[in-house]
Amino acid sequence: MTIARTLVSAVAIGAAGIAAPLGAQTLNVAWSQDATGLDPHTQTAFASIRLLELLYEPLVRLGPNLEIQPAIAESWEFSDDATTLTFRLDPEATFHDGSPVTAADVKASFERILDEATGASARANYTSITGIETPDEHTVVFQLDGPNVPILNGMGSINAAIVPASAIEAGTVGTEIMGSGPFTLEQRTPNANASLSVYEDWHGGGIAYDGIEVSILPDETAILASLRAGQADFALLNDPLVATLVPRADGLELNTAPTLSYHVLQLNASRAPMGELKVRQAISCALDRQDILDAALLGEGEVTGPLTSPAYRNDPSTLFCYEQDQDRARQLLTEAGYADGFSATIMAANGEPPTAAAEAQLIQSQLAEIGIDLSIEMQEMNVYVDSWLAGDFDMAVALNGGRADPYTMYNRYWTKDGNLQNVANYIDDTLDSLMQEGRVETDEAARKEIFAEFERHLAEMAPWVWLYTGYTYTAQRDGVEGFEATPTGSLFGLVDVTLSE
Amino acid sequence: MNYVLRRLLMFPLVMLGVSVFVFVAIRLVPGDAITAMLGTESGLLTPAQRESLAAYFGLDQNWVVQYGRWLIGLLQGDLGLSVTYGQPVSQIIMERFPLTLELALLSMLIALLIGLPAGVFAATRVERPSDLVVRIFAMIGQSTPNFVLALLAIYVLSVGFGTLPTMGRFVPLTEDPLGNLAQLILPALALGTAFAAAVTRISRAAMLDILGEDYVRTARSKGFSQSYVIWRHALPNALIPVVTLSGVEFGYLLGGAVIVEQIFALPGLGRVVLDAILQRDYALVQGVVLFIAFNFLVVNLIVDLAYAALDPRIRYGES
Amino acid sequence: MTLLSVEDLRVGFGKSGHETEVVHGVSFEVAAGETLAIVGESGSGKSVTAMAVNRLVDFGGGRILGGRAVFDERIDVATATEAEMQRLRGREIGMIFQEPMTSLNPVLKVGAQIDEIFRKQHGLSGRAVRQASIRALDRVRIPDAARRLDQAPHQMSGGMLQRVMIAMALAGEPRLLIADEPTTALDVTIQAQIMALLAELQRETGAGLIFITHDIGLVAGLADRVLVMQGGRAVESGPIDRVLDHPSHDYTRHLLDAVPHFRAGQAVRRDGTRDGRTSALSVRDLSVRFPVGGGFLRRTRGVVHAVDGVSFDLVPGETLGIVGESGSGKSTTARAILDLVRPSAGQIDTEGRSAVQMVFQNPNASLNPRMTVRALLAEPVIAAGQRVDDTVLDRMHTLLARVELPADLDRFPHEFSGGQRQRLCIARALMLNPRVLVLDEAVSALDVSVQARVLELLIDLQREFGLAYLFVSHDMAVVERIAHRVAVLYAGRIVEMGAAQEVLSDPRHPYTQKLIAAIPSIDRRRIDYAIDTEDVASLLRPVGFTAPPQTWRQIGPDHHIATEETS
Amino acid sequence: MSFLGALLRHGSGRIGACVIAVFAVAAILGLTGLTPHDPLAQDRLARLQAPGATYWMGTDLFGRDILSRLMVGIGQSFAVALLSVGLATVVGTVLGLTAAWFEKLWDGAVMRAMDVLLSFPAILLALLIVAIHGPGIDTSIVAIAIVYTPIFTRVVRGPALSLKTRSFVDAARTFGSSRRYILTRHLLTNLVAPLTVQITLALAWALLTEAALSFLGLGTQPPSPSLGLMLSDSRNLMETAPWMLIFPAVVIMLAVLGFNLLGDALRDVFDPRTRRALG
Repeated sequence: MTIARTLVSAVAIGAAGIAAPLGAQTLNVAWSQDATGLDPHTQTAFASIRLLELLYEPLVRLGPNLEIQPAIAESWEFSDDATTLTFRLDPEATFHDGSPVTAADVKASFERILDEATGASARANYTSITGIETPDEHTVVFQLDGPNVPILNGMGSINAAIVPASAIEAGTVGTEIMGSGPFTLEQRTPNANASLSVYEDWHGGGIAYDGIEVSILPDETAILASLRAGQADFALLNDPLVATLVPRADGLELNTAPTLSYHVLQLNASRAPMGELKVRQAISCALDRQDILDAALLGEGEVTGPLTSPAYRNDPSTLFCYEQDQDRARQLLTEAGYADGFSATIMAANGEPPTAAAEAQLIQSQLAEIGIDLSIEMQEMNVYVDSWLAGDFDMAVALNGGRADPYTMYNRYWTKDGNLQNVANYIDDTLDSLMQEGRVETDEAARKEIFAEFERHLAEMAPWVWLYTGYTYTAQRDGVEGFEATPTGSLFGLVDVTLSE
Repeated sequence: MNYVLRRLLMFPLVMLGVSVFVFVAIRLVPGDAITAMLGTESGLLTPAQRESLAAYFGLDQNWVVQYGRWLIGLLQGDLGLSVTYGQPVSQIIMERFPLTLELALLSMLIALLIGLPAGVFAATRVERPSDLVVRIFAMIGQSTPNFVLALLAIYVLSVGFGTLPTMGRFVPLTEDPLGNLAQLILPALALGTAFAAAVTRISRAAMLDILGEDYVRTARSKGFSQSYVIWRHALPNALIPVVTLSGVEFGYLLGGAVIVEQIFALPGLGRVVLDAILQRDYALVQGVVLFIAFNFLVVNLIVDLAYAALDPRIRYGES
Repeated sequence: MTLLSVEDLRVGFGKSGHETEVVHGVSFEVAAGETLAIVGESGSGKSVTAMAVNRLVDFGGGRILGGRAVFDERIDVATATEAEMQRLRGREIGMIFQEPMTSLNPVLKVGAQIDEIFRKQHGLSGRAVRQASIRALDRVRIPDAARRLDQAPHQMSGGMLQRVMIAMALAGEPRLLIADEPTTALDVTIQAQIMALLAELQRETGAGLIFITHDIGLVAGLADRVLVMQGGRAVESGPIDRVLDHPSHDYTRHLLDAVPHFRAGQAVRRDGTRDGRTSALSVRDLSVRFPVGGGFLRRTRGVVHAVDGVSFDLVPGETLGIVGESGSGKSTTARAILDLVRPSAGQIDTEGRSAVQMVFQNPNASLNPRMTVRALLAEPVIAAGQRVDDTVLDRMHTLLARVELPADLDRFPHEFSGGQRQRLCIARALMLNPRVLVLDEAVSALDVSVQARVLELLIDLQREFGLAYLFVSHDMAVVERIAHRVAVLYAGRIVEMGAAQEVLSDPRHPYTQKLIAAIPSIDRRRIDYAIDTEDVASLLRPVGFTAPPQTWRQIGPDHHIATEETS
Repeated sequence: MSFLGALLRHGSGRIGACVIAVFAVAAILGLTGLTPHDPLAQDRLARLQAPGATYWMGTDLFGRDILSRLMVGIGQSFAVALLSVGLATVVGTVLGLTAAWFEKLWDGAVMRAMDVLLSFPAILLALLIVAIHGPGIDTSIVAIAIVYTPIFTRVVRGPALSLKTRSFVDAARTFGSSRRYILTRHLLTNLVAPLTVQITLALAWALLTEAALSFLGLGTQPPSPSLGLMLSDSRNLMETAPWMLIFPAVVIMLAVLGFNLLGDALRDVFDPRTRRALG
């Protein structure tokens, strides 16, 4: 055994020497996927947004329970008819090169987002802006084509980050980082590592350490191992199977926070037999959502209806068939004329999310019990996305992103002119009218009631079968305190983290 | 040296073959860089937005034009721009290749340092217990999938010893030799075990044949000791099949590195290609695959040179 | 003083404890300066006995099981330790092996393989080693020694390599030299040179020599005493003259009489008549040339004129023996006739494709190991487009009987001995009842006694089927037994041709004379061979070279020689 | 002496043959459904259960019996290995033989094409093919076959070149045997030895590659089990359910070991020198 002993000690000395000891006040962070690009206006991948939220700042930000908090804007208000929105900027806010953030920068940023040539995918959320005025250096007034309460939520996304007008002219937005966020990007080796250091005069206040060292470890078991070996102080985990191991290891803490993104079984209502309402309802009744959650995610999550943001979420048991009822399911099937079931294919993306394969197999075995024979088609991520966008599937296991505001979350699917209609494959007047009402309604309580009605109708029509929401996991070593997770999965909470020996 | 000269002339031909093969193969893969980057959100793009992005990614021309432009660029040493990294492909290769190269060389070294002596040792003690032990180890070495080895190594080390080779970052040899070795020794072992087993078996078989040859009997008739006969007369001949094996096996090392780099989270060239294919980053895939093929041919050329150096019959050809 | 005395030596092979004994109690003695010849066919245990003397047999999986072998009256080789043997080998006992081409390490320079003896055994270093090596090569009469030291073994001819082997064996100044069939793989003229060299070096050093061979004729000129071995036993031993003139054991008699020995024309066939028969095969100035160094992007460096204007014809029932050393073009001529090699010029007339068949040298290589006797014999019939019906099966059975082989059609080649396999090849060649058989060294690969039986079979078949034979061989004794007429080939051209009786008893062309003089024979005892080191002429000619036409001089009714002097 | 007898008398041959025989039986049972439990049935009450009385090798995340899945998995992996190596053998042999026989241009073209394929690291070539054709058993077979064809071409071409110079081919030429006859009856039958050895080693290698492809999520697709898929499923559960990793890993190792041992033994049985030692 002597060879193994010497080998291991060599590794030990080497490893300890490398990981920068906590003393130098660097926070070592590890996660499994790297940003796919650095232009805040066009990037939508979760891995990209997580990084950009530390480098850029939008006008406002969503807090731990999704309330609107000041960011670049100190204060804001709607006109009484909610058709104009005025922001007053924080005079202290400066870009990383020290230049102040002015109204002109805000105007230029939004014009860039609205310009089709930029390819800003979140553009749909801001099309109701008809004009932007800058009465003085620190005030911006947005003219809207009609009352649009959700737009304020939209302003909280990093896709609406404020970039210097000069950078837009120079066209360097995607290649050089010039934001006003709490950190600056020192170095980045894509798909491997990145180094961020604290922006001293960030207008949001001081940060308790000097910088962040990011390591991209694609294999989540490797992330857990690096936490144990002290190479990483803080980590983000996707796979519940790995996350549930963290509490077992001494010296590690696991924080879980519910997410807005929802696990769903999308049915293609434009194809027989899913075109039949009773068939879709039978499928909804046949599934035991809690059992799938227990098996695929080891119970790490909560059964949910279509609305996932805390402000609008309702108790799912009130929704259509949220208790498994196989007899009712068989009865619905016979009423729809499919007494002895049918066969179909179910598509899922490999590793996106990590639990997709498990969910597909569980759904397959549960639907088999009422005579629906599914064959599973696992696909590589890009192939999956292509078929998903084209609506070319019988059923699909999906994990779709959620938004704080139900309108911005679902207008793309469940409105008549939503641009992902061919993915939803279902629309009716009630859904469309409820969405429009919700958009214009300014009173919170009324909005909540409208969307609750929208949720009940959606569950009953069951174009999709909503399953559950999972958790976002962050793990940290002892000595790392003060991090507060948010449903959007944003890492902005790292700003308040303190490191102690 | 005409033998080697002929091999050199084959270089451009094979490289051209590889370039066409990879150019077509990557474009046959469904999905493109836009879907890869934006995922499901790319559905929100209006046609105009999609066109401008396609132009940015260079996807708008037909294949022949793209290939032509890429080939001309190639001749001037410009491998084009990687979409996902926003850097020239050649720069990415220069940054990432040292790790994969060092990993491959280290596993080759391990394979030769373990395999060759073990093979020779076993050959000289045929049918005795030590021969059997070496053969069983070689057999097991060749039968274990390298990713299982890698997984177990990480688990044992992190749980058992609380230490781990550095992940996510490459510790270059120049900066910190000890750290570099500590980082790469384990992945190299996982990658090199199968290769070491192959070298053991090949060198053992070669030695067995050689020890039966006439010229070894002649050396013995001169009164030389067994070790001198093996070291001076048998070994140089045994190296020839081992060198040939190393040439082919080096190709597998570059391939095997893809999985080991993934598990040990090492930012090497193997992983770049894997990600590039998943991201549909055409320029990067083409550039890196061409570079790996070039390396493979260079290694085979070196093998041929070593061949000629080892065996005068090749160097002078038939008298 | 007896240098080596061996008593009741027993040697065996296989796992310790239950070896199979191969040498069963052999005894002999060798004095300093004396030459002992050990004669026997393959499998007689002669090589094993020799390898036991310096215990090289240990490395071949063998062991000395019993008896004593005392060297220099002080050390018993049978019980010596390996360390003691290592001090003996090279310094006291030198050895020369049969295959010079494979006995030198292919990847090391010749010089390195000689230097190491002086460096390791004599502790020389630096320039002294180089000088010693050059002297060693001069001693074995290798011209331009310094340059040869830097060459690799594959750049030298067989004869040259064997001289290097002798130089290496003598470098350690051994007191006993063992030569295991040192000349078997060499041409007869070179063989004579090596024999002469050995004889002279033995006189010079006064060392004892053990000379192992299967050719009893060869030892007549060299040995003082002879030991005859058969099946691992010593059947007869004694002074050379007594054993050769009055053999007491019948196996020795068999070796002397049954096995073909060259009788300089006395043992030729008397049954051939040429007149009145149309030729079954006629060849008019056949030439075969190979470009050398050609190929990709480089012009050809030269052209090898393997066969340069050879003409002869063959009458049914007649055998023409083609004799020559390696590189003379005799095999190429045979292969050209069967179109295995594309002739560059010349006219070959036969009575059609299946009229001429060929029998090759190595019986193992010319029979596909994976085919049964039925498939082997059927191939020519299938190739000729006929169906394998009962008549063909009958023919197979008659032919097998005719060549004295068992009638079982389902056996595989590896189930037959060498001689049987060659007879199977002959049967196969006769399947389409050809008119002419081309025999390319057809018996050279067989054991001496087996050779005799195959030759008799060929002669009987010739008489019975009226076949014409083109018999190509380097072994004059064999050609003498079977050929009616003989053609001597040198550097791709016929230098002398005619009736066997005239050509062999009264050779007139200088090359033929030299060739016949070099052939060992029982009658000539203890002669000293003239040492000449001239190499075989190279066949490489510049591009576009055309040899001058041949002019002939008639010697006898059927005997003429080429008159242009050998270039 | 019968070929099988020699093989079984050979030390490693005996072990190799037994190991492969055991797996072959397991595979046949698996594929014909004679497994202790239904490999696809999910037992909700027995999720992630350690090896015990009812489930000898424990269960996986969905409560499926690992032993039954292993039996089907072996069948699946063997099928992929046999088909892909079979394909590579046929294509490689044809290319190798014709390249050796016609030489000059065709030989150059074939060998250069093989160089192109060989200069691709195996996994990347498989990855590209799988990405084009989509994951699944058939793509794994094609991917592994394409990766292995160059090796078979070389294994055939080498000996074929030397066999071509043997006298029995010259003899066949003098009889005027047709080119097809010589290629099949003379060259091919004598290539059986090197080919069989290479086939067994290729089978071992194919099992490993199929496992690697499934590990990267590109091989056989759920729910039908293959050894590689079971391995990759167990990756994140290494701590909670180690048996999910151990059993498939051990099975792959033993199967590959079996083929390697068999390959070694076959090499000795076919080599005349060592064959005599086996009696």
